[in-house]
Amino acid sequence: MRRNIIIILTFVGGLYYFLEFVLPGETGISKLIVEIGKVTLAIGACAFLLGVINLLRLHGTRVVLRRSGWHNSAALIVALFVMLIVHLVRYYSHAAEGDTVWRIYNLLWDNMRVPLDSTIFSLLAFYIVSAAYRSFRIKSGEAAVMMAAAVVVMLGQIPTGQEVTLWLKGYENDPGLWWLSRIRVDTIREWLMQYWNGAAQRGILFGAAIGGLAMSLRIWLSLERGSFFDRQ
Amino acid sequence: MPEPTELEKKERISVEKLVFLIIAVLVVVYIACDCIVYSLRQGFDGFWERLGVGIGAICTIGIYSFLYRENPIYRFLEHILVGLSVGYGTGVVWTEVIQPQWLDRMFGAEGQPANYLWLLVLIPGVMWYFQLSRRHVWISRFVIMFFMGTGAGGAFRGTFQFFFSERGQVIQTFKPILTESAGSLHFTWLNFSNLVFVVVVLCVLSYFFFTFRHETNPVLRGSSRLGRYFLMVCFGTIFGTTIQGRMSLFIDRLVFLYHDWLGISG
Amino acid sequence: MHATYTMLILTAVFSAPIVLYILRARAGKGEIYIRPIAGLSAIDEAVGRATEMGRPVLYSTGLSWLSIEGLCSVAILSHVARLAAKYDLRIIVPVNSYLLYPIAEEAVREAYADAGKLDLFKAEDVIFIPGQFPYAAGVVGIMHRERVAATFFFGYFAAESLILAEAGSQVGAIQVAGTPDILQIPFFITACDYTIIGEEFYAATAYLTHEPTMIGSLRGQDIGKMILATLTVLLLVFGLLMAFAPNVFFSNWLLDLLLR
Amino acid sequence: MNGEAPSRIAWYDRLQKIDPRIIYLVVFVLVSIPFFVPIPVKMEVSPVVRKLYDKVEEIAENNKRGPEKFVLLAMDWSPSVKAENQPQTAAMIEHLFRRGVRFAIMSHLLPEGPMMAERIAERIAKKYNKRYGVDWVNFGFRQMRFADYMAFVRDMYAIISKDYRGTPIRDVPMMKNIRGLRDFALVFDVTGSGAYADWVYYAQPEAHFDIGVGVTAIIGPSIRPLIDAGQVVGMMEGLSGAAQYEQLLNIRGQASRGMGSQNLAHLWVIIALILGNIGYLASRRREKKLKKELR
Repeated sequence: MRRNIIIILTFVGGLYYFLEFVLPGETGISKLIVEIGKVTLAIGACAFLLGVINLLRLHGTRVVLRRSGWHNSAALIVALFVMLIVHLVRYYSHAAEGDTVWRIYNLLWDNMRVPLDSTIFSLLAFYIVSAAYRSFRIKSGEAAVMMAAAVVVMLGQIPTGQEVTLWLKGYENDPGLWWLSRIRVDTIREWLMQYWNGAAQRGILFGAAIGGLAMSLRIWLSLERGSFFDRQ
Repeated sequence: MPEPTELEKKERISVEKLVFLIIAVLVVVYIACDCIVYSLRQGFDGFWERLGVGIGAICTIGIYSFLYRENPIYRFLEHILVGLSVGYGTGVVWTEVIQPQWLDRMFGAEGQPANYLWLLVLIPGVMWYFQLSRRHVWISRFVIMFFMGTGAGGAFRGTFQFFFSERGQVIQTFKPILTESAGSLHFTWLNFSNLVFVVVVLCVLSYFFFTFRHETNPVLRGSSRLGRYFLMVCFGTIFGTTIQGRMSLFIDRLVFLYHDWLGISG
Repeated sequence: MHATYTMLILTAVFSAPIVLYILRARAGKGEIYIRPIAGLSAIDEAVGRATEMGRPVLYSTGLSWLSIEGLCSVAILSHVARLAAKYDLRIIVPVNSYLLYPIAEEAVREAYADAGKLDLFKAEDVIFIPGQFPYAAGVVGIMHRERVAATFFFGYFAAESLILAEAGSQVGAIQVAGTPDILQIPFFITACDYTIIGEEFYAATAYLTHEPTMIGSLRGQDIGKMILATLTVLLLVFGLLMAFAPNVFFSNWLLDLLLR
Repeated sequence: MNGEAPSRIAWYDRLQKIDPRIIYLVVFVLVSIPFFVPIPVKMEVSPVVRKLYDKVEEIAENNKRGPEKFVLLAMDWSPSVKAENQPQTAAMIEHLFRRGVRFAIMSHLLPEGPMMAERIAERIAKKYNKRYGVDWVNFGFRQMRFADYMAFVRDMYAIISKDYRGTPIRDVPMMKNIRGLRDFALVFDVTGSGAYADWVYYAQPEAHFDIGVGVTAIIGPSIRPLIDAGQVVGMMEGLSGAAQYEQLLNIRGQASRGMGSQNLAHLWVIIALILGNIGYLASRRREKKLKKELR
């Protein structure tokens, strides 16, 4: 019984937007889209506590049971509530720029959240260099083609690389030697990016879009099988 | 290299701890002097601002210590980050969606009449949270599948407008292979590029055929092998551009450390 | 802006084969051939090597949540777990999403139960690690501590794919990866022994599970891609004809037909 | 392995086994040099960046003659990618202020984007003495799934009832002559993920505006087919894209200062690639020779 209700709900959810796309515009159906949008916006927003509950459940038990590293979990919970409370106080008190609430908020945001977030991500700069040095080997023809493309793209996007072939610049509309301006590093990079990579990406897009269409059909018509969908 | 003996290991760890300690002391001392100097010059504002920049520097250096070895400072700062981001995310959804788009409409703010129909939103709204209970997880399926259904229904509009509107991907794959000028046909550089473009699209697309037999169809076998090489060029370009992307992340942190914190203007 | 008549026809043209072949496959009519996916034989080879070395195997579902990628990754996980159970190998499964974690644990338990070795199954080998970079750091730690012989990365990955693949090659494990997200494939290709690319990921799931819906859908999608390919070739041919015989084909009527 | 003295390890094995921490140290040193010794750097402007620049110029010219059109800055980026997306946002806002084109800031995916863009706008506004509410407005963050996004595309005011500071949207002076998305000539989406797809797939066919993107370098290649089809008009690709845009505006912003370091870092990566592969190919050739001798 429950399964049929879910199937109907999924179908109805999708049917409106399918009809709205297929039927020509005059029908009143399109005007509803704004009202439905407001309601779904609110329903969707209600799920905002899911992430918090899960984090509190995981780290809360670690603190209560004093498992190893519980002080980190305690720090996480404190940081979560401090940020949440300061944000809500700032909003409801309509604090002006210079107030203490803004000061604390800027400290938490500019001086803790932003540096931590961007520094963790910047660790990748080191890992990508060691990946280039240690794993990027010419094991096969394919790897050689990939490396050639990577080196051309790298040279074409930095000033030194462009400098090497900048002297070929003046030949664009020279009838005989026009091809000279085609073999500049940055023109090769642009050509490779736009025509070779662009075409390959479009080929991938075709496959992915058809795959996406098939997946939407399977979900919309509840044809999908597998453990998640069958379980009651 | 021969395996380090127990003694050598202990020695190395104590040396590491020492180095960690020296760096930490240096950083803290620098921040303290920095704050004091600025507080003398600009009073409390200056002190607060430099203290903030100092904390930012501690966070940055603390995370970079992970490059040498995973350590307690790194784990502590990482937990702080997770807490701050989830706290901010939760707060923003409340102040920018729930309050203005729902509660205001329900209780009627700034002249809008109160409309208690909006209370009905609570029913599906609460369903999300049954994901957390093992026994009643099926209740959350109603609202999850409804939202997946709306997305699935919308995919038709997205896919076909993406392919067949006048700027669609299929329509735009029509590219002239020959240009006609002054009565005669020429095969210019642009035409050559267009030909390459169409050939690469077809070969890459043929690589993603899964239910056609390759052995009986030599054309398909050849085109899909070519397609895999063209894909390698595509992955090479992604690798090349990503080097620049990741490097700018590190450059940005150095701008903060050298420019904002240490005051070296490069 | 609503669908033009051409789009209505094309919606039917592309959707009909997909639904048709799914229903046919579920009714058991007609055998659909799926070409062998090279990456899958690499999985068997990797598990074989791990058995020789007697070291455990690591299977990461990446950052996948309760999405189609996540469920496909769990389908491949149960195949790998069945292989591991057959050779009495220990399999470690770090999972990032709290929604996918119970489903992954269940899949591994079923695999060991089917092989009649439920005693070998250890629930704590399926580990829940939230957060993108904490997940990467956690998995790297496990690889070094357990000195795993083979690693598998299937599902949705983001920037941390580079850290995982790099650490795997440091430990000297055989690595097989597969993800539909094109942006992370270059990093898997550099560090892994074999990489399953883009749509091949879904084909691999269909190949392994012989799920009628998946197989039928693949056949329908292939027909859709064939239609796209023929449309592209036709547009090319008409373009050429228009250039050679301008008076006969005054305009590319196929293009006009598509845009009406 | 224990008994062998270190000097006897073959050169090609040692070439492949350099400790990663040494590589990290070289990266740190090379990238730091331009901070102490500023190296002037001149970039070739790529066609995709120039097309974006020309589009904004065209909007500025049309605004002089015809009805005023606005620009929508979709800020779908978070602090983790601020290194690339922030200079791109700053370059675009500088250009819009300089040409007097008015713009709105929003995001339908990430809560952090509008806030960071607001800080940039306030910093640059001082230079051109522009005022919030008159020259630019900030809608802030609205999390929109498909249904709410379609409602936003059809009728903006249904979803945006208040601006970023909580003042009702109708009271913002600039909003008087904005009826809906149709009054925007360009949507400039800055993101480190695939957020541009919503604007291309669902919004553009409805509201017929042009789309420009400022993306992190890793996403650059996947935008190329959209540029080829005309769905995306122009692009800033990573830090070098922002540096080229700054060059067109002839200002020396954060991006241009960073290109010196990019230069050295790239050269080191290419050297590392070559080193690693020389060692690898040499050791493989030696293995083949050993196999031949054994047979």
